[in-house]
Amino acid sequence: MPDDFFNQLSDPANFQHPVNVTGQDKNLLFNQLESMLHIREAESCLATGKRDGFIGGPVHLGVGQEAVAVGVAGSLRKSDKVFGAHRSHSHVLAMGADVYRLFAEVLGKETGLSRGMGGSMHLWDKPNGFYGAVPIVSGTVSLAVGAGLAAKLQGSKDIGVSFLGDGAVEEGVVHESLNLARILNAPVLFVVENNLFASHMHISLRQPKASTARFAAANDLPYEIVDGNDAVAVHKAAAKLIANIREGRGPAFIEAITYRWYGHVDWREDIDVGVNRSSGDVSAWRKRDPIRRLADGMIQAGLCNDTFISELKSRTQQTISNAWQRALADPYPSSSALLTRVYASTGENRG
Amino acid sequence: MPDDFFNQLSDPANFQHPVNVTGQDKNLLFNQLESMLHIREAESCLATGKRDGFIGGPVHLGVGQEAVAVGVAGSLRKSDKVFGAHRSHSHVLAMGADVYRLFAEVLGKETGLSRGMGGSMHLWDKPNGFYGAVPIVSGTVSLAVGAGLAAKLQGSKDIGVSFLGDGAVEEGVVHESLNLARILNAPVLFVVENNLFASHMHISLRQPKASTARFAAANDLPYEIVDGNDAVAVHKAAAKLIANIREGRGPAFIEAITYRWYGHVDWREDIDVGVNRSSGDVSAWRKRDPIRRLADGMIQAGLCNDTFISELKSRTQQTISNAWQRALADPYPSSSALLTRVYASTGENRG
Amino acid sequence: MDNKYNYGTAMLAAFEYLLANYPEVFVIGQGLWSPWYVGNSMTNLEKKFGTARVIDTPVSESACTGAAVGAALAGMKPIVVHPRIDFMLYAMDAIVNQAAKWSHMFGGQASPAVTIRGIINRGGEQGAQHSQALQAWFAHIPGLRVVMPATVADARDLLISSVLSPDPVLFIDDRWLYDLEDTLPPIVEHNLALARPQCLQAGHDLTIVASGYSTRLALNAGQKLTGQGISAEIIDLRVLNPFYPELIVESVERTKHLLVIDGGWRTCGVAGEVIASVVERVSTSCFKKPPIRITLPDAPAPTSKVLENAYYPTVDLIVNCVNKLMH
Amino acid sequence: MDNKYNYGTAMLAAFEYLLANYPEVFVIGQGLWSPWYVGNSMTNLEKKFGTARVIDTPVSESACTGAAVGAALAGMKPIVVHPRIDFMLYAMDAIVNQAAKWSHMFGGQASPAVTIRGIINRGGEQGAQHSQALQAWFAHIPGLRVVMPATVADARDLLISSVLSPDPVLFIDDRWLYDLEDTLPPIVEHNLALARPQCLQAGHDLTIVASGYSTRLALNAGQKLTGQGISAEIIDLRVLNPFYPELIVESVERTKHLLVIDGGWRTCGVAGEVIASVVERVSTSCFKKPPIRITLPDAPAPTSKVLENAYYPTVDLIVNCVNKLMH
Ligand SMILES: Cc1ncc(C[n+]2csc(CCOP(=O)(O)OP(=O)(O)O)c2C)c(N)n1
Ligand SMILES: Cc1ncc(C[n+]2csc(CCOP(=O)(O)OP(=O)(O)O)c2C)c(N)n1
Ligand SMILES: [Mg+2]
Ligand SMILES: [Mg+2]
Repeated sequence: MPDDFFNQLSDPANFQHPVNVTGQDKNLLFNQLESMLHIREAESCLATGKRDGFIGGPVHLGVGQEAVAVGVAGSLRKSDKVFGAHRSHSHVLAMGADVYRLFAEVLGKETGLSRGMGGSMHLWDKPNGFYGAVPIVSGTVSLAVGAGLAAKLQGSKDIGVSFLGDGAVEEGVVHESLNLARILNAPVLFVVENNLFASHMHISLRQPKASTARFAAANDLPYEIVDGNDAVAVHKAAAKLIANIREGRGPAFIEAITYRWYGHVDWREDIDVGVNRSSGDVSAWRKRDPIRRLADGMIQAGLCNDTFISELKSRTQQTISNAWQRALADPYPSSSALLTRVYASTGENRG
Repeated sequence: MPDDFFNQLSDPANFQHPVNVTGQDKNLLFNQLESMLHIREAESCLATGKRDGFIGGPVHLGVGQEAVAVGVAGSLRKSDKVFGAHRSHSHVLAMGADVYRLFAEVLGKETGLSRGMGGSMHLWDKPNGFYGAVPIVSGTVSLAVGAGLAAKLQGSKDIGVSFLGDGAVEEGVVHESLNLARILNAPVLFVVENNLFASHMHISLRQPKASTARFAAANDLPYEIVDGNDAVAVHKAAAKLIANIREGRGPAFIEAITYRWYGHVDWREDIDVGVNRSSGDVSAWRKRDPIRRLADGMIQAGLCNDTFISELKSRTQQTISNAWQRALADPYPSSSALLTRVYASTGENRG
Repeated sequence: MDNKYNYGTAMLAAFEYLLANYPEVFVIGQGLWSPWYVGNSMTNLEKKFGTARVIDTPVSESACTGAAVGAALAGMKPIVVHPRIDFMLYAMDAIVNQAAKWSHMFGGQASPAVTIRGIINRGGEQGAQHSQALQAWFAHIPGLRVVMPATVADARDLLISSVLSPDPVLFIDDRWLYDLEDTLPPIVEHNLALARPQCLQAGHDLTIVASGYSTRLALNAGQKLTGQGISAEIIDLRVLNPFYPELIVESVERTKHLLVIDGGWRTCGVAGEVIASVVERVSTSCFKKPPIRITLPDAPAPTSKVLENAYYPTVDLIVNCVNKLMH
Repeated sequence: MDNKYNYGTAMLAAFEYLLANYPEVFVIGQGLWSPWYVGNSMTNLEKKFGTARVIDTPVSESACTGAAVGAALAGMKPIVVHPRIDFMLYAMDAIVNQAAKWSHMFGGQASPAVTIRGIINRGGEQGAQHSQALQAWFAHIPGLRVVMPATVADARDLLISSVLSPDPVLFIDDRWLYDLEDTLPPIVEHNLALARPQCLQAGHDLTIVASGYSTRLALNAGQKLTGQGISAEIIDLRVLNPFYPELIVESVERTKHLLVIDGGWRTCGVAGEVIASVVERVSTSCFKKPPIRITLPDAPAPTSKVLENAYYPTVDLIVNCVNKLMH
């Protein structure tokens, strides 16, 4: 049973060591590092923007979880179909979305990824293979199965990807989806980011066992349980499973154990979780920082040094800050946008 | 893994031997035999009644599956809360329902179990612990969890019981229910009657593995896989699990492998299953007749003889036939019944 | 091929046309490989077009519907089939939170062009959970197109235009119509966005509005009324969402009388919507008599045949109502 | 205890009263142990009454709602809480196929006396899946009682009568009302079956009908109108199902003008039902002007604040409509 490895992973005292980069492609490592930093800085910027009142809607930050999206995205193509949920900045950015357009979206601007109709919780970037994130928990899981099925019927080797949380796994439709994907042999990868919490509730209050991979086993899906704060580990698991999926061997499942540094929503550590998350836990998990660990691994392997890292960081911050400023200056949608596009066919609407 | 035993059970060539009754309470055995015969004859009567045009609505017969309901009911009390589905004649009769009132219900008569408002697919007999059967597949599974939870909150040692099929297990709410029951430590017994089919579809076309007990394991529920055509085996498994549930040890799960002799609905063997069920399979399964097997076991053990069995049978047929005649003569509900009881409170209705 | 169809085989013809001409079309749902789940409307499709494109499924309405939505986003034109609308209660998130909203929510970039076929399959003492007609629910949801074919031609042609529409469409057919026969011209593709209610019988004494099976009742009642010298104009809604009252308003302005028939429940139902949409548009002096509606009573469907007979609207009930309305 | 409440603490008082006085009452739903999921309406209940009776749950709307229904059948008086109506799309089978139908379907013998609290929790740029107000859906379902408290008193008292009702009840409260303040008398238990719409302001020029937050808008508009010399009679629906039009009909017969405001969508919505129910009951000469309705536009909720401002009805919009109606 998967429980042993899972239990080790869910204790933040473990796995704080530098990532083992031996044998990994150099470019890939640098890409991962850059991508994670990019996501981290983008979300930090959003945290500040929210705190300072620039953002109206809820913002669910995934700071601390960057290695999951980045580790998976390394094996994806732009023609794949990736679906997310309420905490999906990392997913869309890892697929290559323009951070300026993400910011514009979060700000509700016309130039946003969803043309200002969605905000942080409704993200779309089809050209980069991102087929939608929505805040109904588990709402896109079955859609990813269908997108995979479509790829199969179209004769492509593309796959559907569903990013979901450990809370989402409690929704019945996820179980239907695992079975349906398996029985249709649909090319889908399910990626559970198990951050041990669904808003204020620790997984032990919600499920009798903490490793969600047991449902992959029950539905006869090949699965991997991985350190979700180790981009290389996630990459290895994803690369292997995705290659199999593309070869027509049916759906697969990754469970990545990780943790979010912020509270459930917004920029504070304690929102909605104060009661249940001890500050001790939070700081222990901060020591398992996926970015620091990859950087340390690369430095130990002689691939770069501290200066490189800090320069990369400030370059990234500059990019992010420019994108933010640009998005801030953009216009809001005009109020006609309210009624157009309710239907695609004709632009016709009956408000 | 449970698969081996399951695989043996799902092959009808096996387990045709007489039931092993050694060490079983004599009264219990006679009760089981009588109860199964009673159900068999009642359903045979319904089959004929349907064929001959006396019954308007759909009738889902469970002939061949009698040992499951009877085996479980032996450990239940009238204060337990039992829920069924579209194929629940056996469940309600095993709990002690008056077969005349069941017939009246199937015929849509005022005197029926549900006062003629439900027919075969909507059965109710609260005085005997039967809390409802409905034809929405999986529709009562979560209700049974709630009824169990109620018993717990009320401080009784009663339990909720959910009878469901292998098809129902494909509905998401069943998975939610298993988890919820477990996390609430609700006193509930889930009984999956795995008859290998959901209407025309064999389980291999619907699920990657045929034993549904894997979902009990995934949700950390104690479970037993049993020969569903062996009333004693079902009884043993149920007695053990139910005793634990009553002691507050939380929900449990039985998977009983069985087979229905008739088609999905009505009196024909081939309705809705002709394409997929070979007549060879059907006759092989008829050899695993739970009634014949228990009778043979009892005869072998010297508890009774063939004459006893055939006399019991004709006595039962007489009872059934009287009940049927009586129900036939009963009145239909008056059309005022249409609008009363939409709301309980006042009888007030706004048609 | 013969050009004689019934309502069921007209849908079959639509399925065959779509599957033959559009590789993006596939069908998914429960009962598709069964001889009788969906009447004669899908016979042998899986044999002609293969089980990869005509997919029978586990008992999982929610995931199957969501999968169809996802496949649509990825460029397919899926049709998901629910043999009873009652079963769709498990699929509401995929329909209402997802399919209906994605175009708007993503600024017009997402195209969840799924067709959801929900069958009204009532009667036969099946009772409250196997009888529902929830068209009012779907018509309440912006972003869903809702169609209810009442004629053999529409059974075929609205199905084709639904599947070809870039919008999510709820296509609601009725088992009580499957025997209806007609001769159909060759298939022509129509733009669903241009489909509108349709006058099936011109008249000048009153306007009767209905949809689906209720339209058949209305037409049959219309014949009886003609015999009584009452000339009813009968309008078949066809498209329930978005809702187009123009033709009805124009008719009522002439006839001064309105009767609406709907096979769903009364409160917040389609019939009330028709009445409200008309009265807010016509002058206060328009009506000679208050408009009336015939619907199901606000009660779940019974089983017993005697109660079913009292529960469902009939031609006689309509004729009586019209007589009351006109005198 | 102080007798000053706001809408949120009034519900809290109801919960406390019910939990303290009825051992059969328990509460189940998501967010019940969280400081902010359900505003100030359930603060510390789990500390006072224990986590066995105030149950926070996995993210499983369907099973949790079904479990509440089952517990009700077994003699409890459960309250299931959905922090947003949008999440209830996963629970529709338990509500519509089960809770609503069991009394009728079993000949009055089953009592699924569950209270389902669905919160309208829109605004704040949360968008299309976190904003829905589906009262029309529930009002369409026979067997469900549907209440929408608009006042502080009703927030408390309708919750109590809902839970004590032997019928399944949808109790719909609105986060936009939580700050509303009032002084309340001691609790008296009322029979929900006797609850009716209520006139909150007498008037003679026109009748305004609304419910929930729309009633607040109506009352605020009513004040402005008084200043303009227009006397509006304002009727708060309170109970949407079963639907009781009598008070409204009587009012419109006096005022000859009807404006209906509803915070849900237009097509097949509550506002249309009010209009239809009135026009089918009054004489054709009753109305001086055609009745009108103010609803959401038939579009999903946007996120961007500028669009939210245009999407939701305002007091000014109401005043303008009344001015158009009256002149
Ligand atoms: C259907 C539904 N139910 C409940 C919610 C409220 N909700 C928002 S996020 C969340 C927790 C989800 O937890 P998880 O899936 O683990 O994702 P995480 O927040 O940890 O990333 C909940 C319950 C929702 N948005 N949708
Ligand atoms: C929600 C729902 N979906 C589909 C159906 C149609 N249906 C009726 S019975 C049945 C098969 C159920 O199979 P199973 O649970 O194994 O029970 P069995 O018939 O074998 O006793 C199906 C799909 C239904 N009644 N309800
Ligand atoms: Mg989580
Ligand atoms: Mg079965």
